[in-house]
Amino acid sequence: MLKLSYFAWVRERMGTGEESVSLPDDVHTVADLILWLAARNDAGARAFAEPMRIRAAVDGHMAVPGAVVPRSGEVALFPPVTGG
Amino acid sequence: MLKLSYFAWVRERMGTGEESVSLPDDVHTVADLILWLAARNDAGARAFAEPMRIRAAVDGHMAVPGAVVPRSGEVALFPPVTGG
Amino acid sequence: MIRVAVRSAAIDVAAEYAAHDAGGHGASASFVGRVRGDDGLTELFLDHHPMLTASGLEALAGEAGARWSLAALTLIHRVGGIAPGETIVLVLASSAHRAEALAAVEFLIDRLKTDVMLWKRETFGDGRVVWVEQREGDHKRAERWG
Amino acid sequence: MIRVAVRSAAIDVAAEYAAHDAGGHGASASFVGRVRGDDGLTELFLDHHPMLTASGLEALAGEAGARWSLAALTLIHRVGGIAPGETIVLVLASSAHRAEALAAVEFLIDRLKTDVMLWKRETFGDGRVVWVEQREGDHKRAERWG
Repeated sequence: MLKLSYFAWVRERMGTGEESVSLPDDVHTVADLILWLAARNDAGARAFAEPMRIRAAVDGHMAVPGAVVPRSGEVALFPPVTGG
Repeated sequence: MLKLSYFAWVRERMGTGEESVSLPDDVHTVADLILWLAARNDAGARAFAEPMRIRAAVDGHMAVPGAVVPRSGEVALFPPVTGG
Repeated sequence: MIRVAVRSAAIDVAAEYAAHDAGGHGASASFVGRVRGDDGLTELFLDHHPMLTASGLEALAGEAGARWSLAALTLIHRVGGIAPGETIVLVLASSAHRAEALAAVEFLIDRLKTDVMLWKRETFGDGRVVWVEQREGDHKRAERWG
Repeated sequence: MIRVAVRSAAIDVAAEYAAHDAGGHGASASFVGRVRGDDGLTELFLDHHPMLTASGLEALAGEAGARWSLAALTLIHRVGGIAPGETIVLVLASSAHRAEALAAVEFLIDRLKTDVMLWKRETFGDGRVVWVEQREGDHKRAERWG
């Protein structure tokens, strides 16, 4: 199981701050994960309608769209940060 | 009578922070005043041995060496400031 | 001593100043940012990532410590809901030399605006609730530091 | 509100901060300078001119207020004998915008080093008593402000 956590308006649109998911076999990268979440349900469609506006951190480190998503661990998905 | 006030090492060398003096008729400018003080006594000789190192304020305003010294009022004499 | 904190409790500037000051250093520079209530803002909410936000602040503090010779550095950022007038961030740097303390504070506050994992949501008196978008000006200031 | 003071009594930074803060502005930057005790210094004495020192500080504060949009400015300088570790100067500027508060503080502390009518005398543990000479570096920093 992979833990997903959401922040800011991604959290709001998903209606939850975190969840655990089993990834389909064809989800390999962060970009794949975002497309899968966008297609999965209405909340995902709202949160991930614009993949270019989504940033990701895998196991606590910032990850590019092409980064490989682990089968277990944590992926955080969020908009660009707006600072302190 | 003219009030003279001294600061920093000028004060120390003069042995006083202020005094009142009657200026001789031939003392017209700040530069004249400094030369007169340097010639007046030992303390003055020590304090004003290097006129280039002395700055002056006349009645609360910085004054150049050629500025006219009033017959009454206040002249402050001091080294370059060393800031806060 | 570097001290970094991310917290939802109010920031007591005087207490933090006293805690920081214990050593007695030549120069201390500080920056305190407060929530502004103009434009009818009634609450600023800062969402944060429990791990990434703190580690980002620590990395930033470490970078300041590497760039300048600092005797002490305090960096405290508030998260969660914050009312207008309340303190959102405190940066406090001490050094033997004033230029280093001042530069470190300016660097930290500029980079905090762009680098740290925080997301701002503004609530207004008229009912609007808006997630803040990234600001170009903040990036320009932060980029000065290379 | 601009508040300027020249005094021989100790500077209570927390109290001055609280007095300054009353308005609740967006950003406050500060600088606190303390007497350094390295090199065996046992006392710093600051001679001042009762009228010129205060009017110089006021002019400097006024210039900062004209250059930047400041909501409040506090500028307090100590004079007389000061022990190592004690606060000699406090600069505190508040503005709606952080860049203005930071720039005002940096400007004021740089210009304080060159413009204000103060004379420093250092006393050391080995008995030496020295009037400080003007420093070239201070002038270079102050000249940046044109």
